[in-house]
Amino acid sequence: MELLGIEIPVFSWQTVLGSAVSGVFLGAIYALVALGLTLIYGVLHIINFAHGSLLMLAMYMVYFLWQHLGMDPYLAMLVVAPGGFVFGYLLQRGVIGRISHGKDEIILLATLGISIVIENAALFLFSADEKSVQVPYDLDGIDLGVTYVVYPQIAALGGCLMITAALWLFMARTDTGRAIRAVAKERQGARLVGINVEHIFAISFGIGTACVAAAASLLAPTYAVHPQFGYLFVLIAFTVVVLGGMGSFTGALLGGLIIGVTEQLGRLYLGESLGLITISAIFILILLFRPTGLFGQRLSQ
Amino acid sequence: MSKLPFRMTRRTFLQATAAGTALAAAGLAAGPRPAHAANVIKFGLIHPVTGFLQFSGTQCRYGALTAIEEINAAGGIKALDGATLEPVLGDAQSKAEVGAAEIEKFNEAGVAAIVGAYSSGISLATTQAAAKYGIPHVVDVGVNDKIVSRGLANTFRFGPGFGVITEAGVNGLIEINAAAGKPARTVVIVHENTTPFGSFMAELMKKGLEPAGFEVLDILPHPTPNKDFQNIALKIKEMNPDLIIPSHYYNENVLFLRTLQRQRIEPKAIYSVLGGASSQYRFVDEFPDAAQYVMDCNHWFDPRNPKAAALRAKTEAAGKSFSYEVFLAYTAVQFAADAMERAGSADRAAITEAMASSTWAGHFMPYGPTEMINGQNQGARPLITQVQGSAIEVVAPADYATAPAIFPRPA
Amino acid sequence: MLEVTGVSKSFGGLKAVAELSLQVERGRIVSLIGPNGAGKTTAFSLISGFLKPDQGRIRFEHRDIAGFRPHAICRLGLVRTFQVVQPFATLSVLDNITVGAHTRIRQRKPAAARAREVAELVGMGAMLDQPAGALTVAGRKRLELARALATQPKLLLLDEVMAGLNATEIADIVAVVRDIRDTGITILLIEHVMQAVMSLSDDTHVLSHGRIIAHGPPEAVARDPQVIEAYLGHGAAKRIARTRGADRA
Amino acid sequence: MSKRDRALGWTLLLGLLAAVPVFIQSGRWIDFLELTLFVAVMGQGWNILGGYGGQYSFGHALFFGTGAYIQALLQFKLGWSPWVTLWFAIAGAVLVGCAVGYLSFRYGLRGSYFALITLAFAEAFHVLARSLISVTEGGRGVQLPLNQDPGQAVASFQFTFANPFLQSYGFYYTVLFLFVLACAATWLMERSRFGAQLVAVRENEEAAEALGINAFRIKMGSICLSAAITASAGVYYVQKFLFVDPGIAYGPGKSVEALFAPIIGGLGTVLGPLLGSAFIHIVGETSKEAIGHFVGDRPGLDLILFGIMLLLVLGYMPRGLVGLLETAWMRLRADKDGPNA
Repeated sequence: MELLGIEIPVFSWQTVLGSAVSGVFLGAIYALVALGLTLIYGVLHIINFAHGSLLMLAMYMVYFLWQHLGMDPYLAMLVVAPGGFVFGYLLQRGVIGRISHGKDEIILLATLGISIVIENAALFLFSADEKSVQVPYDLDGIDLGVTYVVYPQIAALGGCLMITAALWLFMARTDTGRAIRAVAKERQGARLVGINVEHIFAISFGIGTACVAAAASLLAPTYAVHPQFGYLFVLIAFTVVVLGGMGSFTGALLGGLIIGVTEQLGRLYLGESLGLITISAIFILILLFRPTGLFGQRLSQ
Repeated sequence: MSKLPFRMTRRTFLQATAAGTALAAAGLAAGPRPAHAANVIKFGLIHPVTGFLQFSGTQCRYGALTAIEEINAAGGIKALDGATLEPVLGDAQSKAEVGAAEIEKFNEAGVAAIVGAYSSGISLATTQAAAKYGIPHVVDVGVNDKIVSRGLANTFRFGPGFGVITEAGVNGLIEINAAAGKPARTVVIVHENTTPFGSFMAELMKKGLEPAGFEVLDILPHPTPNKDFQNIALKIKEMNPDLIIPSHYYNENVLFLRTLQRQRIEPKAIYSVLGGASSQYRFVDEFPDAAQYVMDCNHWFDPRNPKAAALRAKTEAAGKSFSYEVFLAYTAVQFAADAMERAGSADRAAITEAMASSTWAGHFMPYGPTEMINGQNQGARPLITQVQGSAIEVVAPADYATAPAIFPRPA
Repeated sequence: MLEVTGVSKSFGGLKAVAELSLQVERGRIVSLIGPNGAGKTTAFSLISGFLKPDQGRIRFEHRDIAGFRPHAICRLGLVRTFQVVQPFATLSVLDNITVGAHTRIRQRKPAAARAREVAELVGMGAMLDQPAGALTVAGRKRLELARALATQPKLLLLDEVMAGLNATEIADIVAVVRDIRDTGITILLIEHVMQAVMSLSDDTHVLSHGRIIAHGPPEAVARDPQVIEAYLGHGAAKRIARTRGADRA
Repeated sequence: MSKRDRALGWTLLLGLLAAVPVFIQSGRWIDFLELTLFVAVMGQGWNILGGYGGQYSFGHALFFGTGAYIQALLQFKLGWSPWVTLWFAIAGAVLVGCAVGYLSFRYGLRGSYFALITLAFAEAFHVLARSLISVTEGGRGVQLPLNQDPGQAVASFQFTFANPFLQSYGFYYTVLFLFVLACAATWLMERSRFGAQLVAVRENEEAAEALGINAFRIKMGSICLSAAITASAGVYYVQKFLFVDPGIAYGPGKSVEALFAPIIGGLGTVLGPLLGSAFIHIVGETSKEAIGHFVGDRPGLDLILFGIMLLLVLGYMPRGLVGLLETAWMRLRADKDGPNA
């Protein structure tokens, strides 16, 4: 088949369906990484370039827990997620908040600077070697006919759904959640009614980091970690956040799945390399035609 | 502002520019060094030890430093009264312009020779910068043939380029297949397309394989880094080829082979060319199942040479994996040191001359005596290995083989 | 000079301006008053091109300008100020006004010279080098006026230039507005300070819930019971009439 | 700072830079200055859009890369002279700037949305450069033949093999020329109606529109000028290194370098990008040397130090180096004038 001079290959329906299904599982991973980012973006309105580095750092923590204590990576979530929260809280309160003077361009450079420090600290401390967690159930799974789905993939999808639900409940039901939403919507107003905005910023950054740490424990059985690992997901995570709507968890979940499936089908038909253009294309089109994303509210700037 | 002194020395210029930064003093302390201290020969090592290529760059640096250490321990350069080699380290930060800037520093530090710079892109820039000063530059890994084909007199490559590697890969496959009664006919090539290394290979492979009766069903390029190989696996599943030929870097190779395993795809053979992980001990240790029976046409040492085994033991004792970066950089340094012996001089031109006419045979690579033509070592070639059990055996060519190929792999 | 006929604009379900019609004649000061939320600022935004009317016609010097972009309307000689002042905060007062002057004057020096003149006119001659962000409220209001004036408009739309000022400052700016009119510039203003409206305008339109409910010379409009109702709520007109009667007694 | 002080400062600075061969013979420090100026040129390109126009781009590699690719491809495929191709390289980047600007500004993207769309475009070009092999040579990159005939050095715009002066200083003067050009363009812009209107749009787009400024057209002008300057850095890069591949051209590295320099140096100032670039390179070099000298072979440690110093600078100099310089200058002036007054 040919379209506009580009040869479009024809595949059996099993392959197409298999590709779409694998896209769902890949999309779950994207959503996992994007969940933390969307919160930080939604509340602080900053493009956090350190997000990938934080993911990488959390992956190392999961790896070391497995390596030295034999801790299962999923169990490690109970350690790395709270650890991520504390780290993120301190990072925002102690570094980003302190040096940024509230200026966007400085926040941007600050997150870039932090990612330089974290990445090279990882290189310095952990060396450039790839490290991978090996779990005995790595290859076990379910044969869906069109494709084989292994337990780590199912866990990623399940974990993604659970974390989304938990975040949603947290935001809807708790006082802190309400305060975060208030700050996200109306910073000055929130300040006037007595909310400690700096604290809420740091809490949000902490939760965002905890999310990315949880994501790390779900990615660990599939991916090897190295100091440059974060780059694999940063751009996609931004795309997912924008597509879903900044600050929307359901948006991040659905956005992740949509991008996962679109990317897989794009790569199937356009080739693995050119197929990636689908991600940039979605990104650009969403920004142009619906910058608030699928579920975002109208945010100024 | 007071009147500036019109004529500034380098030192005062530095002070002026660095004034205001707390670390200025540290920068000055490490300023220009004397060109040749007594019986020490400066040796430049340029590698990307930070940034995207940090893993390979670090491996290279380790190999090169180990070689220098051993040479010094064995009495230095004997023709120069036991002069010792002093490594001058450069970090290209995975960028060509930074690599070239480091060469300028090497020149001022007075290095006699340079080994580097792992990637083809950086090597192009560093060899060119070194050419300005006539510093002999041995390329350790960069497989792009254009590095040595542009007529730079100072540039040498001891190892093979991708042209030779691909040709060896094609011929090896044809032989192995023929010996087994031609069980494999259909082929899918999977290669990375982000760097020169993978990009050139696929077409060359196809050109070589088709006349020999193979049918290339598809060529599947993918970027580096790559997150997911499920699509590629599905495509392969649908095409059901006898043979898969992957060519990419370590991480992608691991992910790809594990994805094939997860998707229960079992072709008659996986025969990689510059497979990244397929002939790495670390991979075999960590994922023995995924690695089993995988063949790889790659840089490899002469398995019967005890020096190689010794270096491997040493490397692993240091907690490093014994990858091709390590032994290629190691040999490149040895080659340069041998040229210094031959030249009996630390003079750049003399060393360059000695490199060009070198007949060095004291290495553990399967290259035979050195013969440089236009800077390329003519004997340089890869070997074909296969993971068998927990070992990586050489299966071809016959004069280096340690075990027969298991082809096709048992079901 | 300006002729608005039957202009409507709604946001969502809410009609902000309905069937608005008004006229401004050359050389006059016309005011637009009305209670909060009556749609005055929306009307300004419609006239100056920041909003597109859903229906109706806006003619400026016999040219239909509905749907023109703000900068194009400004170039035709109709310029507005903002109720919430919007100075270019990091620029100096002079640079702020120069930006306005550049609209008609390409060269930098003449534009700056023009800006100085305008600054004198509005009484900011002494503050030229101050950053606009550091000005007092009164200063910012003047700057807003000066910048608009520097574009050499024929019709100036002033949106509450006196809000938040004290009595002396108001008196000053009333004088400035008169001076501007005397240079031949027509003015349409939104104002809450009634004393200023009374003393300045030749003509007043009263807007309530998006509609014009009264129109005429300010003294007459101020006595209109409908207007009083609109401002003070139902029954207010009667109460006032009674107190007035009591006063007289 | 008075006009006279400023003019004197610039004359002194440019005079020093032009006279560099008189007092610097070291290839290392020439190269250091070259890299500093190279980043300053890219930074100046970014500064025009980001500093003066307030539109923060995260994808300036788009312009650097397009300039570099066109410069390389026209020589490689058609054998054109580099002196001809460079005009096409700059024009091509301006065209890309127009297209990206048109889409972004027409749809009213500002702030982080603009930042993200430039990022997305740079990544799209990255993917295309890698995938459209028949046009771009794909991941293998474009490598230009190395001229080794000193007689052809100028004609081939390559100075690796040239007469000793050109070999040492050819590319230094190339990039210095580009830098002076970029600064002159910025300086002229600052003093023109266009510049005043651009700054007005940055400060408050609505107010600017009300004052008769066509914000869309001004922003378009700014992105085109920005693209042209950034592309000229790409031309220099290709002529010096004779190689470009998708990662070099469109990877995030160049985008980040381009925005670092002006933000650290001082946004919306002519001198900012140079100061920022000089600062980055001096800090980078000193931390590299310090670690190399006192600690030894520990990859990454120098960059940790660099990152920390960067964060400290950000924390303590909210107005960038230019702000710091001005404050210091004022204080100096006050001290000098104080006792006399």
